Amino acid sequence: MASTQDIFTDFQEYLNADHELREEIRVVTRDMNQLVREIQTVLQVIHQPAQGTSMAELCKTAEDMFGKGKELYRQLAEKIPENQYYRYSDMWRFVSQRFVYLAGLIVFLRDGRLVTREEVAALLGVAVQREDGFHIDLDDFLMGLLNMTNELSRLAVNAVTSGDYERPVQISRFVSQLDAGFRVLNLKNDALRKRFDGLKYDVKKCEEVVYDLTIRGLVGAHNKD
Amino acid sequence: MASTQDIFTDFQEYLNADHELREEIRVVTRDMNQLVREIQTVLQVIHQPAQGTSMAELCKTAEDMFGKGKELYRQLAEKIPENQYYRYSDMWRFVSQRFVYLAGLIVFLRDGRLVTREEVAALLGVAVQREDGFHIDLDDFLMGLLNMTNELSRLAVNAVTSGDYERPVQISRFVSQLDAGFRVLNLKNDALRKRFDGLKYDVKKCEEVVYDLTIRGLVGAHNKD
Amino acid sequence: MASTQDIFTDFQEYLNADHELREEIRVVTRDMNQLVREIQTVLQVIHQPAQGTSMAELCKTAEDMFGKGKELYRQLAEKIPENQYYRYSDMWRFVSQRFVYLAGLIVFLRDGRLVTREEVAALLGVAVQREDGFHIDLDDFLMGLLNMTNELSRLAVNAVTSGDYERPVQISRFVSQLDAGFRVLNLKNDALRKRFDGLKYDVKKCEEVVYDLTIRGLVGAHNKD
Amino acid sequence: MASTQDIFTDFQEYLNADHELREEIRVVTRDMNQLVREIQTVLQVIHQPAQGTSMAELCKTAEDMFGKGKELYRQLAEKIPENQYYRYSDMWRFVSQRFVYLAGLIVFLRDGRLVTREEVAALLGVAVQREDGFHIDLDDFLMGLLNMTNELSRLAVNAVTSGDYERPVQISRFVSQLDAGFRVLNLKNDALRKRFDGLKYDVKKCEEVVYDLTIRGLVGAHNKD
Amino acid sequence: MASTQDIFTDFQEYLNADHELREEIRVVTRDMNQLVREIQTVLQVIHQPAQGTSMAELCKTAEDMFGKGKELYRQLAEKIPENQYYRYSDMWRFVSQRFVYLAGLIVFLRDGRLVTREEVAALLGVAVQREDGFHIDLDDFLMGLLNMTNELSRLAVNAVTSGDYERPVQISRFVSQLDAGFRVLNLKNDALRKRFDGLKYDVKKCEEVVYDLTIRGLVGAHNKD
Amino acid sequence: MASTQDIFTDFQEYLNADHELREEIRVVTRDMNQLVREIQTVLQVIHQPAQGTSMAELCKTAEDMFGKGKELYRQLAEKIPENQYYRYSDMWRFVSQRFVYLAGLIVFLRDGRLVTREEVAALLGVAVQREDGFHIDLDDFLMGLLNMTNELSRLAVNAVTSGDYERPVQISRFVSQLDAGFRVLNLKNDALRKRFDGLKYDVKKCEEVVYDLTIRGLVGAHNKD
Amino acid sequence: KPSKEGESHADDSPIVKAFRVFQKELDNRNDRFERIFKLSRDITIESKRLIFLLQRVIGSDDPEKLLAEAAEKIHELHSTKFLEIAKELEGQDSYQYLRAYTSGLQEYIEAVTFYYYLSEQRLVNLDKIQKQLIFPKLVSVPVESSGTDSQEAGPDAKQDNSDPSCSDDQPKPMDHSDDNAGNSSTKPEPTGSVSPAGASEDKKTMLVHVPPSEYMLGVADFTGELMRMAINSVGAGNLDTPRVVADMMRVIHNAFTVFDNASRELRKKTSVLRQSLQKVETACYTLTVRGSEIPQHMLTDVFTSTAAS
Amino acid sequence: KPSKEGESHADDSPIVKAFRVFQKELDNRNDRFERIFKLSRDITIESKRLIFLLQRVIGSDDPEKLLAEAAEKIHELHSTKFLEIAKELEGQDSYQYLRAYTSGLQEYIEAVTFYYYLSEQRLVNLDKIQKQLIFPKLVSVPVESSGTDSQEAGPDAKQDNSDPSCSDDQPKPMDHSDDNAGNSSTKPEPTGSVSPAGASEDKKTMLVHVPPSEYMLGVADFTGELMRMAINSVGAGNLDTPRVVADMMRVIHNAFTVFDNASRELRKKTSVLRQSLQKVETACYTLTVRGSEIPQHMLTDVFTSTAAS
Ligand SMILES: [Mn+2]
Ligand SMILES: [Mn+2]
Repeated sequence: MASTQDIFTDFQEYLNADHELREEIRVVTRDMNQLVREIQTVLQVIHQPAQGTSMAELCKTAEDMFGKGKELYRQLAEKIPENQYYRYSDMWRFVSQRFVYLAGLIVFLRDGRLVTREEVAALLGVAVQREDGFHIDLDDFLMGLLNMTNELSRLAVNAVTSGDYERPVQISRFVSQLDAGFRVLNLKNDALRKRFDGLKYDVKKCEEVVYDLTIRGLVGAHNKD
Repeated sequence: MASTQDIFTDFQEYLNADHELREEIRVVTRDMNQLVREIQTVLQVIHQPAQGTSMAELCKTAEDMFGKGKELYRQLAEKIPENQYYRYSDMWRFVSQRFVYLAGLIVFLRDGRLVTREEVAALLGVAVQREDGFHIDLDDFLMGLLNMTNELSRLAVNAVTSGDYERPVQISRFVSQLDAGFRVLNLKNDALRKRFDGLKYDVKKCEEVVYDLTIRGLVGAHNKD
Repeated sequence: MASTQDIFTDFQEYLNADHELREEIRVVTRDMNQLVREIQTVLQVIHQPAQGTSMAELCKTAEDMFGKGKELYRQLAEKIPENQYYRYSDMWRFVSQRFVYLAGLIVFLRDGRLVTREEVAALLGVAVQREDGFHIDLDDFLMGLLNMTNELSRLAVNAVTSGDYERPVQISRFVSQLDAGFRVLNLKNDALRKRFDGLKYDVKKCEEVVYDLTIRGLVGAHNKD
Repeated sequence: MASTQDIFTDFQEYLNADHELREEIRVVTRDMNQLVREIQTVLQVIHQPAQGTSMAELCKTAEDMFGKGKELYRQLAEKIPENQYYRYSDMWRFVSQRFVYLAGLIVFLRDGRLVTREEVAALLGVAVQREDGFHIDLDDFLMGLLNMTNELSRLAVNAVTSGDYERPVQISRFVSQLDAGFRVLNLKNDALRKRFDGLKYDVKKCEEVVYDLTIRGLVGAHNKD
Repeated sequence: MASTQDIFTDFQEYLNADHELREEIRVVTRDMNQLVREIQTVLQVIHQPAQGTSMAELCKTAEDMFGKGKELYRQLAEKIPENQYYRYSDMWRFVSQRFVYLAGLIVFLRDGRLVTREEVAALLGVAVQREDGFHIDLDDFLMGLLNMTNELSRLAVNAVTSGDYERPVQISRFVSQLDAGFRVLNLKNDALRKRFDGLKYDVKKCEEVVYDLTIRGLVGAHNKD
Repeated sequence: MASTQDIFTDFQEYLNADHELREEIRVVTRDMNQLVREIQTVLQVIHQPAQGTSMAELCKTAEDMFGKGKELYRQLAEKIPENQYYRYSDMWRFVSQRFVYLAGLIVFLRDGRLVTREEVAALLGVAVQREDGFHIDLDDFLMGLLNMTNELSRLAVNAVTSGDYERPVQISRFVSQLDAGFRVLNLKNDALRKRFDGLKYDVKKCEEVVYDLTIRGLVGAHNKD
Repeated sequence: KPSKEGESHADDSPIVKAFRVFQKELDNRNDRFERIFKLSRDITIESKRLIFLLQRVIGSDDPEKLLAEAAEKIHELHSTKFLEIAKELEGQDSYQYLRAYTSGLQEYIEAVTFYYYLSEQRLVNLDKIQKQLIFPKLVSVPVESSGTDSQEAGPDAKQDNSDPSCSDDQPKPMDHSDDNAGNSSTKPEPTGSVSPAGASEDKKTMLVHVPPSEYMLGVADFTGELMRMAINSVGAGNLDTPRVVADMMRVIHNAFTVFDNASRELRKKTSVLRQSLQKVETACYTLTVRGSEIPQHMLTDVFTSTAAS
Repeated sequence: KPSKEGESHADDSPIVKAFRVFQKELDNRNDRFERIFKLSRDITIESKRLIFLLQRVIGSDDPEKLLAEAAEKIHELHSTKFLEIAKELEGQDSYQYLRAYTSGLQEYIEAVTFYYYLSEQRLVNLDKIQKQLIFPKLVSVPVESSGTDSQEAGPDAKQDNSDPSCSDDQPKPMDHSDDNAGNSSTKPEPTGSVSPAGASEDKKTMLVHVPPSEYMLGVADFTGELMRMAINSVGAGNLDTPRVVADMMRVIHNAFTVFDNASRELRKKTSVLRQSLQKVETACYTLTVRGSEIPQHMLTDVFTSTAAS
C-alpha cells in the first residue's frame, strides 16, 4: 500500500508548488495594478485640462511610466514555466487589458491613430506572438481597445466643454473606424462580444457631439474626411 | 450526566442573551431607519424646488433632525458591550451609510465641499475612530459618499430643469474630485469596489450636463478652474 | 381496521373538493389573464399613436373592456367559500395586479391623477375592504401602481418621439409624487420592497426626459407648480 | 394632490398593524415550540425505558402537558382576525404538525389505534372544522401523522433492544394500515406528497424488524390477523 | 483639494492595517488546519485497528499533538487586538470546531464521557469565557460536538466489523444522551440547527447497530442502565 | 404588415390547440393514475395475506382490472397525432411505468418469469414498437421492471413472516437474473441509470433473506438452481 | 477481436438474451442523438457567423454582395449539416431528438429570419423556412417538381453547381414555392391533416422538422439583432432605420405579450424583447429631441455629411 | 464564389486590415477548441462504456476475457481520440485548451484507474497514465525506443496491428517504461526542469497532458466505482471483496482529508468519497453481523452455494 501513499505525497507537493507560484504572481500583479492606477491618474487630466496643459507633455509623462511596467512584465514572465501561460493567465488578464487601454490612449492622443500590437509589446517588453515568449493575448489586446473607446467618447464630450472643437471630430472618425474593424470579427458569445455590444453607444455618443458642433457651425460639415 | 446538562443550560442562557440584545438593537435601528426616511423626504425637495425655496433653510431643517439621530446612536452605543462592535455591526451598517450620505449631501449643498469624518461623527455623536468608542466604520463612510454622488448626478439634471445652471458645474467638478480620490484607494473586490465601479456613470452624467450647457452658451467654457 | 379506512375516505372527499375548486378558479383566472392581455394590447397604441388617434377614445375602449372583468370577478368571488380568500389568493394575485396597473394607466391618461382603490374596486365590481367581501388586497394594489410607473416612463420617451412635449412633464411630476408617497412607507423586505427599489430608475428616466426638453427650450423651465 | 398623500398614510397604518400582529403571533408560537420540545423530551424515554417505566404513566404525563397548549392556542385564536386564518397560517403550520404528531403518538401508545381529528382538536381546544372557528388544517393533521410513523419505525427497532417483541408487530400492522389509507388519497405534488413518498421506508423498516423476530422464532409466524 | 486627498490617504492606511492583520491570522490558521488534519489522520486508525493497536496509546499520541495547538492558539490570541475577537472570528471558527471535535473524540474513547468546555480550553490553552480572554465560542464548541457524533456512528459500525460488540452499545447510549441535551436548546434557524437536524440520523444508525447485535444475542437486552 | 400579424395569429392557434390537447391528455392520465392506485391496493394484500388468500385469484382480479386500462390507452392513443408521441410522452411516462410494474408483478407471481414487452403491450392494447403505433417506450418498460424488483425484495421479507419459505428463493433467483440482464445495457447517466444503481440493494436484500433461511435449514442450500 | 457485447452467448439466461436486444435499441438511439447533437453545434457556430456578416449590411458600400455571400452560406448549411440531420431523422419521430438539435435550429432561425428581413423587409414565415429543410430522398425516384422556381430570390434559389462542396450525391434542398401547401405548418399540428414531425408529406422526401415554438423562439432572438442594427445605424447616419425597426419590434412585442404565458422560455424572451424595444425607442427619442434644434432639411444635410465619413 | 471574409480588400482602412488578421487568429483558436471539445465528448462516452464493462468483471465466469476486451478498448481510445487530441495540441499550450478536454480526461482516468485496479489490485500512478498518452510525431524520424517492453501487461502493450482501425499513418502510443523519467510528471511542474504541458520532453513526440489535479479528480470518481463493485460482490457471494475494497478506500479517504482544502471541487469529492466509504463499511458490518449466527466454515459453504446461482 506504500505506493498509493507515495502518489498522494507527490500530489501534495504539486499543490504546494502551485500555491506558492500563484502567491508570487499575485505580488507582481498587485504592483502592476498600482502602476496602472498611477498612469491613469496622470491621464485623467485630459478631461479637465488646466490653462496651458500640454497634451504632448502629458503623454510623455505617461509613456515614461511604462518603463516600470516593462520591469514588472520581465519579472512576471520569468516566473511562468514555459508553455503554462494559459494555466495562470487569468491572474494578469485584467491588468494587461488596462495597460493596452492606456497605451492605446497615449498613441491616439499623440499621433491620432490606432496603437499596434507591436507597439504595445515594445512598451511592455513582451513578445507579440505566443510562439516567441510571454505575450499579451489577442483577446486582452482587443478588450483593452474597447475600454479605450469608452474613455474617448467621454473625452469628446469634455473637449467641447474645454473649448476644443477639433478633438471630437477626430475621435468620432477614429471610433467609427474601430467599430468597422470589430465588425469584421466573428466573436463568440463571450465577454469580448458583450463588451463590443457596448461600443455602438460610444460611436453614437461621438456622432452626437459632432452633430451638435456641426449644426452650430462650430466645425465645418465637410472637414470630416 | 449532570455536567452534560449544565453545559446545555449555560448555552441556552448565552443564546437567550444574544437573542435579546439583537432584539434591542433592532428596535433602535428601526427608529434610525424611520428618521433617515424623514430627513430624506425633506431633502427630496431640492429636485423640484418651489418658488422661493431656500436651500439654506432646507439644509438647516435637515441638519436639525440629526439631533434625534444623535440620541439614537447614544442608545445604540450603550447597548453594545465594549468592543463587540463588529459582532453586531451588520445590523446598523446600512443605516449608518444612509446617515453619511445625508450628512454629505447637506454639507455639499451648504458649503460646496466634502463632509469630513469628524463632521459626521459630531453630527451623530459618535467617535471618529474605533479606539475612541462607538464609531462609523470607514467602509460605511465611503459607501455613504458613493451613494451621495448618485444623488448629486440626479440633482445636476434637475437643477437645469429648474433653471439653475451653476449648480451642475459645481457638482461636476466635485464629483470628479471624489472620483480622483477613490482612484487612489486599492479596493478589494468587494461591495465597495462594485459600488465604486458605478461612480464613473455619475461622473459621466455630470460631464454631459455641463457639456449641454456649454455648447448652448448657457455657461461659459474654460470655467473649470 | 374499518375506522382507519373510513377516516381516509373522508379525507379524500375534502381533498377532491379542494382540487376541483382550484380547477374552477384556474378556468376563471385564465379568462382574466386573456382579458388583461387584450386590454394591454389596446393600450399599447399610446406608444405609437397614428395620426388622429384620440387618447380619450382609447381610454374609453379600454375602460369598457373592464365590463367583462367585472363579470369574471363576480364568477370568481362566487366560487370562493366565505372567508377562504387567503387560502387561494395566490391564484389571482398576479392578474389582479395587472388589472390595477391597467386601471391606473387609464385614469392617469384621462385625468392626470392617481387612481383610487375605490375606483379600481368599482371597475372590477369588488369590495374595497376585506370586511365587505371579495376585494383586491392592498399589497396587490400597490404592486399594480409600481408596474404602472415603468410603463409611464416608457411613455414619456415615446410621447416625445410623437411630438408631444407636455405629456413627459406631466408624467415626471406624477411619478415623483408617487415616489414620495412610497418613501413614507416602512416596507418589509419582500417583493413590494424589491419592486419599489426599481421605482427610482423610472423617476430618473422621466426627469432626464424633462431635462432634455427644457435645455432645448421645448418646454419652459420653472413650470413645476 | 392631498389625496395621494392620504392614500399613503392609510397604507402605512395598514402595514403597521400587520407588522404588529405578526410580532404578537411570533411570541405565542415561540412558547408553543418550547412546549412541544418539552413534551417530546418526556416521550423520548420510550426508546430507552428504564426498569419499571410505565408506558401508561408516560402517556398521562405527556397528555397533561397539552393543557398548556390549549391555553396557547386560545391566545393565538384570539389574535387572528375572523377569517384571516390563511393569511397568517404559515406562522403556526409547523408547530401544529408537531402537536398532531405528539397527540398521535400518545394515542397509539395507549390505545394502539389512530388518533382522530376530533381528539386532537379536543386536546388543543380548537375547532375540528374551519367553519367552527380556529382549527388545525387537514394538511397539517396529515403531515403530523406522517411524522409520527417515522418515530414509530424507530420505536420498533428500540423495542426489540429492550426485549419487547410484541410492540414491533403491533407497530408494523398499524403503519401498514396508515400506508393503505394514504394510498387511497390523490395527493397533489406538494410537501405532503413528498413526505408520503418517505412513508414506504418506515413500512419497510417495520416489516424487516418483524421478519427478524419471526425467522428467529421470537414471535410466531401467521400472527397477522 | 489637498484635504480631500489627505482624507483618502488616512483611509488607505487603515485599510492596509486591516489587510495585513488578516494575512497574519491566515498564516496561523493555515498551520492550525494542518495540525488538525494530522491529528485526524492518527485517529482514523480506530476504524481499522491493526492487531494489537491500543486505544489508550492512540489517544495519548493524539492528545500529545494538542501541544502544538496550544502554541498556535497562543500566537493567534496575541495578534487579535483586545476585544476585536468577533471582528475576525470567522477566520478561525471552522478550525476551532474541528479541535473540539477531536478533543471530544479522544475523551470519549478514553473515558466514555463528554468532554467539558474546561477540558477543551485547557488542551488549547485558551480561556473558557469571553471575559477572561481569547476563548472558543460556545457555538463552535457545540458544532464540534455535533461533528463528533457522525464519526461515532461510523465507529459503531466499524467496531462490530472488528469484533468489538461493547463499543456500539456504549456509543449508542452516549449519542442518545447528547441528543436529549440538544433537544432542550431553543436553536435559531442557523447552521447549528441544521447540523442538529442531522443528529437524529446518527442516533438512529447507532440504535440499529445495537438492535442487530441484540437480536442475534451478541449483547444482552435490557442492558440500558 | 398584415402578413406579420397572420404569423402570430397562426401561432396563437397552434398554442391554443396544443393547450387543449394537453388538457384532454391530462383527463385521461388522471383516470389512469386512479386505476393504477386501485390495482396496487388489490396487490398490496400479497404482503400480508389473510388465511386462505389465493395468489392466483389476486392476480386474476388485478389482471381483469387492466381491461379498463386498455380502454384508457385506446382513448389516449386516439388523441396523439402520428409521430408526435415524444412531444407529449412526459405526460404519461410515469403512469406507464407503473402499469409495467404491475403487469410484471402479476406475471411473476403467476408464472415466476419475466413479463415480455409483447405481453405488456397486449394487456394495454398498444403496439410493441414505435413504428407500429402508440407504444410503451423501452425506457419506461425498463423503469417499470426496476420498480418491480423493489416490490419483490419487500415481498421476500414479508413472505418469510407469513411462513412462505419458497417464494424468497424464487424471488432471489429472479432478481439476480434481472440484475445480470441490466448489466448488459450501456446506460447513460440518466434517471434509468440512477434507478438501476439502486437495484443492487434489492439483490442484496434478497440474498440475505435466502441466506437467513439457508443457515437455519428452512430451505435446502442446493435447491437454488 | 473479442466478440462484441451485443452478440448473444450460448449460456445466456432468457432474461439476459432479452436484454441484449434492448441494448441494441438503446445504443442506436443514443448514438443517433449524439450525432445530431454534434451537427447542431456546428449549425450554431455557422449561424452566429452568418449573423455577424448580416450586421455589416447596414452601412456597407455593397449590401448586395454581403447578402449574396449570406445566401451562399445558408445554402451550404442546407446542403451539408441540415441534410445530414434530415438523413438521421428519416423514419424517426423528430420530437424524440428535438432536444439534440433545438439549439442549433433556433440560432439558424435567428440568422435566416434576419437575412430575409434585410432582403425583403418583412418577417419570413415558418412555411418558407420549413420548405427549405425538405430534401429528396437518397433512393432517387425521379422527382417531378425538382425544377426550381426562379421567382424566389432566397438562398434556396441558388442551385447552380458552382459550389464545389456540392457534389453529385448531395441533393439540393427542394423549394415548393407553389402555394397549395398554404401555411399548413404554422397551423396547429394536432388538428392538422398532415404530420410534419418526422414523416414528411410524401414518401419521396425527408426533412428537418421545425416546430412552431422553436420558430418563435428564434424570432425572439432575431429582435435582439434588430436592436443592434438600429443602434448601429444611428452612428452610420441612418435616421429612418430606428423608427422602421421600432415599428416592426412593437408588432412582435405586442404579439408576444399575448402569448407570453405559454411557456417559461417564451416569457423570458418576451422580457428581453421589451428591453431591446425600449433601447430602440430611446434611440428614436434621441433623434427627435436632437433634431428639434434645427430645421428638418438641415438635419438631413448634417447627417448625410456625417454618414459620408 | 464571392471572396472570403478573411481576405484583404484594396479599399480597407489600415485598422480594418489589421482586424482581418486578428480574425484569423481568433477563428483558428475557436475552431481548435471546438474540435477538441467534441473529441472529449467521445472519450467521455467511451469511458463510461468501459466502466460498465469493467463492473461485469467481478462475478464473471471469464474475467480475463473481459479485461482483455477492456484493454483493447483503451488501446483503441489511445490510437484514435487521444491521438487526435495530441495532434491538435501539438505546438500549443495545452492549458489553453484544458477546459475543452478536462471532462473527457477525468472520465477516462476513472475508467483506466479502475482497469488497473482490477488487473493489478493497486492504484495506478499518474506517470503511467501520462506515458500512455505520449505519441511519436507524424514526421517520422526513426525512434529508437519504439520497441515495446513486453513486461507491461497493460493496454499499451498491445501493439500488434490486428486492430483494423490502426492503419499505417496512425502511430502507436509509446511506452517509456524505463524508469529514467521517474515520476517527473507528478512532481511540481512550476519548478520542474521539464515542461510536460504542450511541448513534450523531446522533439520527436507529442502528448495529451494530464495535470495532476485532473488525475486526482478522476481517482475520486474511481472510488465510486469501487463502492459499486463492493456492494455488487456481496450479492455474488464474494465475502472478501468488501473488506479489501474498504481498506483501499480508507487509504484514499484519509489522504483526501489531508488536502481537502485545496479546492472546492476536491472538497466536494471528498464528501462523496466519505459516503461511499461508509456504504462499504456498512457492507462489511452486515457480513460480520450475519456471519456471527453460524460457524465460519458453514458460512463460506452457504455463500458459495448462493454464488453459484
Ligand atoms: Mn443573437
Ligand atoms: Mn463513475
